[in-house]
Amino acid sequence: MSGDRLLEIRGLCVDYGHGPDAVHAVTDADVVLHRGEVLGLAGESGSGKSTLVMAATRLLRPPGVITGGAVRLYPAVGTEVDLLEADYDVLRVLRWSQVSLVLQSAMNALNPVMTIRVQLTDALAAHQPHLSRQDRHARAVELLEMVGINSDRLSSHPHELSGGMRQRVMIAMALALQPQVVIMDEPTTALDVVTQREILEELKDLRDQLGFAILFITHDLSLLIEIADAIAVMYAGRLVERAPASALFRAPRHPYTLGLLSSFPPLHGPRTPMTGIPGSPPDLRALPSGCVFHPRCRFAFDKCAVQAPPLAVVGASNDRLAACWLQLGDGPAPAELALREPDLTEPTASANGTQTSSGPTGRPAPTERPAPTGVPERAADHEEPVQQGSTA
Amino acid sequence: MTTPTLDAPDMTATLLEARGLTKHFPVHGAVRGAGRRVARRRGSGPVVHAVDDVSLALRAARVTAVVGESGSGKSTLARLLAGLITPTAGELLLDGRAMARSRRRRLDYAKTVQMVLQDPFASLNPIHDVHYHLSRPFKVHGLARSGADLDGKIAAVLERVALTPADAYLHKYPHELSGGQRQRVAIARALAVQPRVLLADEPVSMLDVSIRLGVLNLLADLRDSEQLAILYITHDIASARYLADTIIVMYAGQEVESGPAVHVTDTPAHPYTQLLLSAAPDPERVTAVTLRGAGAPPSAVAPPSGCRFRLRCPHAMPICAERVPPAFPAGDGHVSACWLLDAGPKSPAVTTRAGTPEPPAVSSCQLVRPITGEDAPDLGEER
Amino acid sequence: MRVIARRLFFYAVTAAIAVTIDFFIPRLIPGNPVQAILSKIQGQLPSKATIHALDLQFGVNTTASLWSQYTHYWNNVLHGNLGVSTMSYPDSVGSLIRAALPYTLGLVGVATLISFVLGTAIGAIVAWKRGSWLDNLLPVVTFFQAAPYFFLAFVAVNLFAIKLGWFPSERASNVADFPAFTWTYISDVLYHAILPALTIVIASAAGWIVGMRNVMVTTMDEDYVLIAAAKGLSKRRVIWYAARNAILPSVSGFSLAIGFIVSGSLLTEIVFSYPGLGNLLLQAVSNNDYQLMQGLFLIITFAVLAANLIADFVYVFLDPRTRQEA
Amino acid sequence: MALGIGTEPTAGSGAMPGGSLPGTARSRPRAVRLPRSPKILAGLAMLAFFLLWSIIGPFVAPYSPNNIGLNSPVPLPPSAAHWLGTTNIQQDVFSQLLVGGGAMLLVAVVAGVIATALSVIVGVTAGYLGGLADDLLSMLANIFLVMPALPLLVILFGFLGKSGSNDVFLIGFIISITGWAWGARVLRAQTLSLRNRDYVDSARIIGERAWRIIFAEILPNLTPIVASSFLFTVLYAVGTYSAMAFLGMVTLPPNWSWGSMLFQAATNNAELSGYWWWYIPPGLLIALLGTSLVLLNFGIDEFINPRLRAAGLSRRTGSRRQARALRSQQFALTPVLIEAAGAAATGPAPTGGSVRAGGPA
Repeated sequence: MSGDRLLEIRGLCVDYGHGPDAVHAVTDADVVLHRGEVLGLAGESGSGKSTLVMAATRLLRPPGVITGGAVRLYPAVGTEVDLLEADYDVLRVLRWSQVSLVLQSAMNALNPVMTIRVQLTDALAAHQPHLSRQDRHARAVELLEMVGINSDRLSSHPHELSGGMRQRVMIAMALALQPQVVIMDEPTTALDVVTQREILEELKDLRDQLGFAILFITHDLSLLIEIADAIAVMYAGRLVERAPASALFRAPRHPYTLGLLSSFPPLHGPRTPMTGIPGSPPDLRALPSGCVFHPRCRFAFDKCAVQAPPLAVVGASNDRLAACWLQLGDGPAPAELALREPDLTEPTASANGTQTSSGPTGRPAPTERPAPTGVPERAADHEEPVQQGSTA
Repeated sequence: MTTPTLDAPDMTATLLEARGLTKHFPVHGAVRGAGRRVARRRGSGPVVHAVDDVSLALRAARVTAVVGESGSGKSTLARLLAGLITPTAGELLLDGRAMARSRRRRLDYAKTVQMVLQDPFASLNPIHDVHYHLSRPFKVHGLARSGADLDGKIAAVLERVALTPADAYLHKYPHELSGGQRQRVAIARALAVQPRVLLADEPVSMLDVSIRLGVLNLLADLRDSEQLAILYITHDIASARYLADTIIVMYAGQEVESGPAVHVTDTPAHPYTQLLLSAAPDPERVTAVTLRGAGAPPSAVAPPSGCRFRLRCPHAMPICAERVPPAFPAGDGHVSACWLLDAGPKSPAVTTRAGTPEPPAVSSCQLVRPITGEDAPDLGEER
Repeated sequence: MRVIARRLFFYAVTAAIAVTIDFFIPRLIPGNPVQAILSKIQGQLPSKATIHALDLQFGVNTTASLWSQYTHYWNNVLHGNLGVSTMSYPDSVGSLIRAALPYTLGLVGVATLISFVLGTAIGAIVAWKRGSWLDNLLPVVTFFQAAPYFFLAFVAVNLFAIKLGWFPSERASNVADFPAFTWTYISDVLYHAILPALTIVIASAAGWIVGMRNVMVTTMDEDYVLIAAAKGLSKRRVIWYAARNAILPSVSGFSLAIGFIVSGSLLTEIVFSYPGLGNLLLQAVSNNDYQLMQGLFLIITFAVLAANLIADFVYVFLDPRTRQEA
Repeated sequence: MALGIGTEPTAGSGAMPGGSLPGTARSRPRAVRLPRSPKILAGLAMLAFFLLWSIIGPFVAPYSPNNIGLNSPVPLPPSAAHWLGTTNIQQDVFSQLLVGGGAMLLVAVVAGVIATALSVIVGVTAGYLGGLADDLLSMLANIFLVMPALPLLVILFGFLGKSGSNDVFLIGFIISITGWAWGARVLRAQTLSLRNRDYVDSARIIGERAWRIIFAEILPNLTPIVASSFLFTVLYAVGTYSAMAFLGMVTLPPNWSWGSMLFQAATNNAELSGYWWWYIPPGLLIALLGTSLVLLNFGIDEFINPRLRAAGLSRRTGSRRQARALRSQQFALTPVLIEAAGAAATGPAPTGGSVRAGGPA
């Protein structure tokens, strides 16, 4: 992963609708994707993760409106482009050649009445008009074989392929022009777990070969931790935390991330009761004041209900950000949110070293837990049984 | 499989038992768009083998999880157990008695066996409010003596699913509730008749991640407090491990493995279960995943002979194509329909997926990490 | 091609039912239809043969069983024998229809084709430009959708033929009743056909516009259209991706529309005194020529079924999913 | 008398707006409440006008529609005495218009009610039962759908004779026979999809009886489609009755209708002679009555499939510049509306803290 930035989203605000009824779907979001990086965007439905990315690429459909911020793309050659200033023709050139897209359901993302060949080559024809028909065909064959599909499938229609094959075709399509960024919006959610794994492994290989960056959108944080370099977590339209994947897993800094992590039952170890997060995600039209997560947060204190925390650097390293007052010097963070980070210089070794000690999610916790002070009394008040959660 | 599924030292009463349950759906000449279906005569033509010869027993105060990929027949199984569809073969025993088709018996059955469906956005009728949804079971089964009695009972059942105060929910329409609240209303409706068996078909897969555990914990709580026998259908093996006492793994309409939940997930004996576990998301995974048995499930219309997993199985042997494997014991009430276990406890099933040969899982209860190595040794000699 | 086979079977059944309806209606209506007809043919003295033919046709004064009458009727239909027209006795119903059919087939066929293509294209554009001034087109379209064809024909005749004098107001040609296929004749026929065809197009395109617009709006929300745009394809190509799919419901809904269009077109022919089946129908009605009416019903039904069969072929051609053998 | 093709509501009924925005999708208004779209309001207003017209029309008509007045060989153009002129035999056109609405509307409503009842019975039965019953009933509906109605009706009317073809209820019944199939097909498709909905299964699981599932769980959800199918049949009947009258199959006098006025006008070559007051008003009234029904149907379509609503964005925008920007939006080009004075107008969060979000620089 190089530090070379590729796609920079700054303070992006996206509304659905306009005027007094507008719903603020994304508020003030900052995301930076670097060359060759796999950046995971995690969040539940309605958290605005897809909205953010689709708006940044100007593909968000009505009634979506961008109401603030800036999005810049730094192509490999040429100067940076302000995507919010660009018109259709400027975007047309950038689309697919720089930024391509894989959506959740390949059944819907492939045109049902056109052959795989047409759909694999149409972008080539549009962007590289000098290519001959034979060239395009050869490229289509190459692309299909790259994702492990026999080229005799070129004449097939989407309905003749299995779900996994369709998603592979989508990936081949997305790589047709060797883009810098591939946006993947829940690319494997609709697939069975084995197929999902196969495709993820293939994706990893392709990324290693071709070096594109991936913006991977999913609600499945446990999956993301396995495949992403860095993870940004969204809640109610806001980014609440961003960190390298292993650091986020071992030592989350935002209570929502902590809650999400403890919502995935582990595959190993003793079975212990887990609590998830009480309550349900807020209605975007009636957001709570202050920090949007505070009604569900067991660590919330007075300030949280009043003022929204900014997304700010937490701790020593620059690549950890969180939007939480607990981390911004207003008092020591509770133990669960102050776990020691794995050594990031040797991520693999560190992960290996901690595999028995495990994460913060109710499993055996690692060493030094600072004695909680200040906050915990309130925290205790908020430690409610799960059932209470649904009174939203 | 004729061998009893559960040999566990589990002495709670068996409430609902399925023996050799089978469901074949006729294949319709359905063509999307223009065509209409052609009526097919019974007994002729190809069939979809949705569920083939599945036996299971649901016991009081126990959660039995059925795990499998889409198309494995797990939802069909739940619908068979709920009486929504009639089996092609096999029988369903409620308290040891076979189910009859009369309206009277059907109602009795409904009073004992209830079901919660997958999608809370679809399982509540958008035009009726919560009060209506919850009043119907009481009215259908004549359980309320008066209006006041009914209201009291509805409030009580809402309280049991932690939707309090009940008044705040009674007159809400489904679209005014969140996904988790809707699923709780659906569970409340199922609980209204005070059933003893609850079938839950992927009850949390459509819910937001952060509220899934709340619903799972509610189910666990009902199991303990009401002695409910719960069937938990899921494709998420981790949640099955979290909630269930027993796990049944289904593949292509058949039961391939079953046993105590932790035992099955920690020492899977069937190659398919091993595949499922290696594919499941696991943040704690350290080394690269090696899938053993990639590919797709077989055609449900013409399933392969013998073991249906054999075409994907890394250990397939000649016998796998010849005979359907029976359920072989794998220790502690854990059984697996795999010929590898025929040889006894020196089965290579577990070691195949471990980098270092580990003690055979079947004879050991120690927790073996399912994936600890990259390359499985060549099993040629061991076969 | 199982889809087509199944549709063929369905159309065969429908055609058989149409024939059966044709056979039974006069038998089910109370009273003696032959007497009713004879009493209406005033001034003419029908021959014994005619009366016998009528008796046979309507099943009165006959000792033959219903079944043998029915098979006899089928035999007649299959041999193209649709009876004798009382209106223009002794011409057969078949010969009258044969003379009129080409005009209707030409006029309605071409007009329907044009209105389908035009309406579908406009509908796609209106959907694509949603939110623009084109939305205001919809209420106007609504009016044309609701207006009777023959009313539009009235207005067209008055405006374009009488007031402006651009087109002839009636008949299919000026040149000759028994045409030679010369350029003069053909151009004359085309010239005469423009105004009625225009009326039919304007009246029937509304349905295609609204239908296509609605499906297109839904289709544009499909992921594959978004992907097409994300691929940086040209706008025209993106529209094509959506339209290519959105057109399918219009084609499969063809059977629904064709009946309406044919009915409306027949009435339009009447206003233009166009020598097609519509005019023949009006004459049959005003002269109480029941045999002719029945013959027309059969022929029009067969024509509509044939049109549907063509639409089915087109659908199978357009939608690869139907080609899959189940 | 054409209709929207391919607008079968089944296509979009499951899809709701804002699918990409689950936060709001949850609170979608699904209760049976018609939206106040301009189309519905206009349609309702026009329909009310026509209802009023046909009820009080006969009482306020200045002349009897059959009355032969002045002595003139040709129709007279509009004048103070005859607001809309006269026919060739000097009957008052305006009076004919006032009287001619009632029978037509009555026929249309009778046909609409009967056809809707038929389509609900056939469609819901076929959809709910499935199997062979479904195959047969669907086939029946499809046969009625493809068979051209006009020539069939002509035969039926012809054999009914004069007295029969003047019986409003009999005409309504006959028209409904040729008009029920569309509704049945749509209702069948929708019932088929509802039958497999989870809430129907849930009702079965708690032990509800089949009839209760049909009437309490399925039918209420079909309300918009039943309404749409009713409106469609009424529209169809208006067109068909006009056509039959235009063919001269309804006796004059006494059965005045706008269609028969057109028949008379046509018989006397009004369009060739420029007697516009004779044929324009009745034709326009039929078209407008039809328009009101189509508009209402549009509104119902938009209710069933909210994606059909005309504009994607609210027009109640602040500045004209914004309004223009929103209107001129193109597909796959999300509009950008950044306020000139500070971009932080939309969010409560201060932007200050987020500047360093870039990661390792």
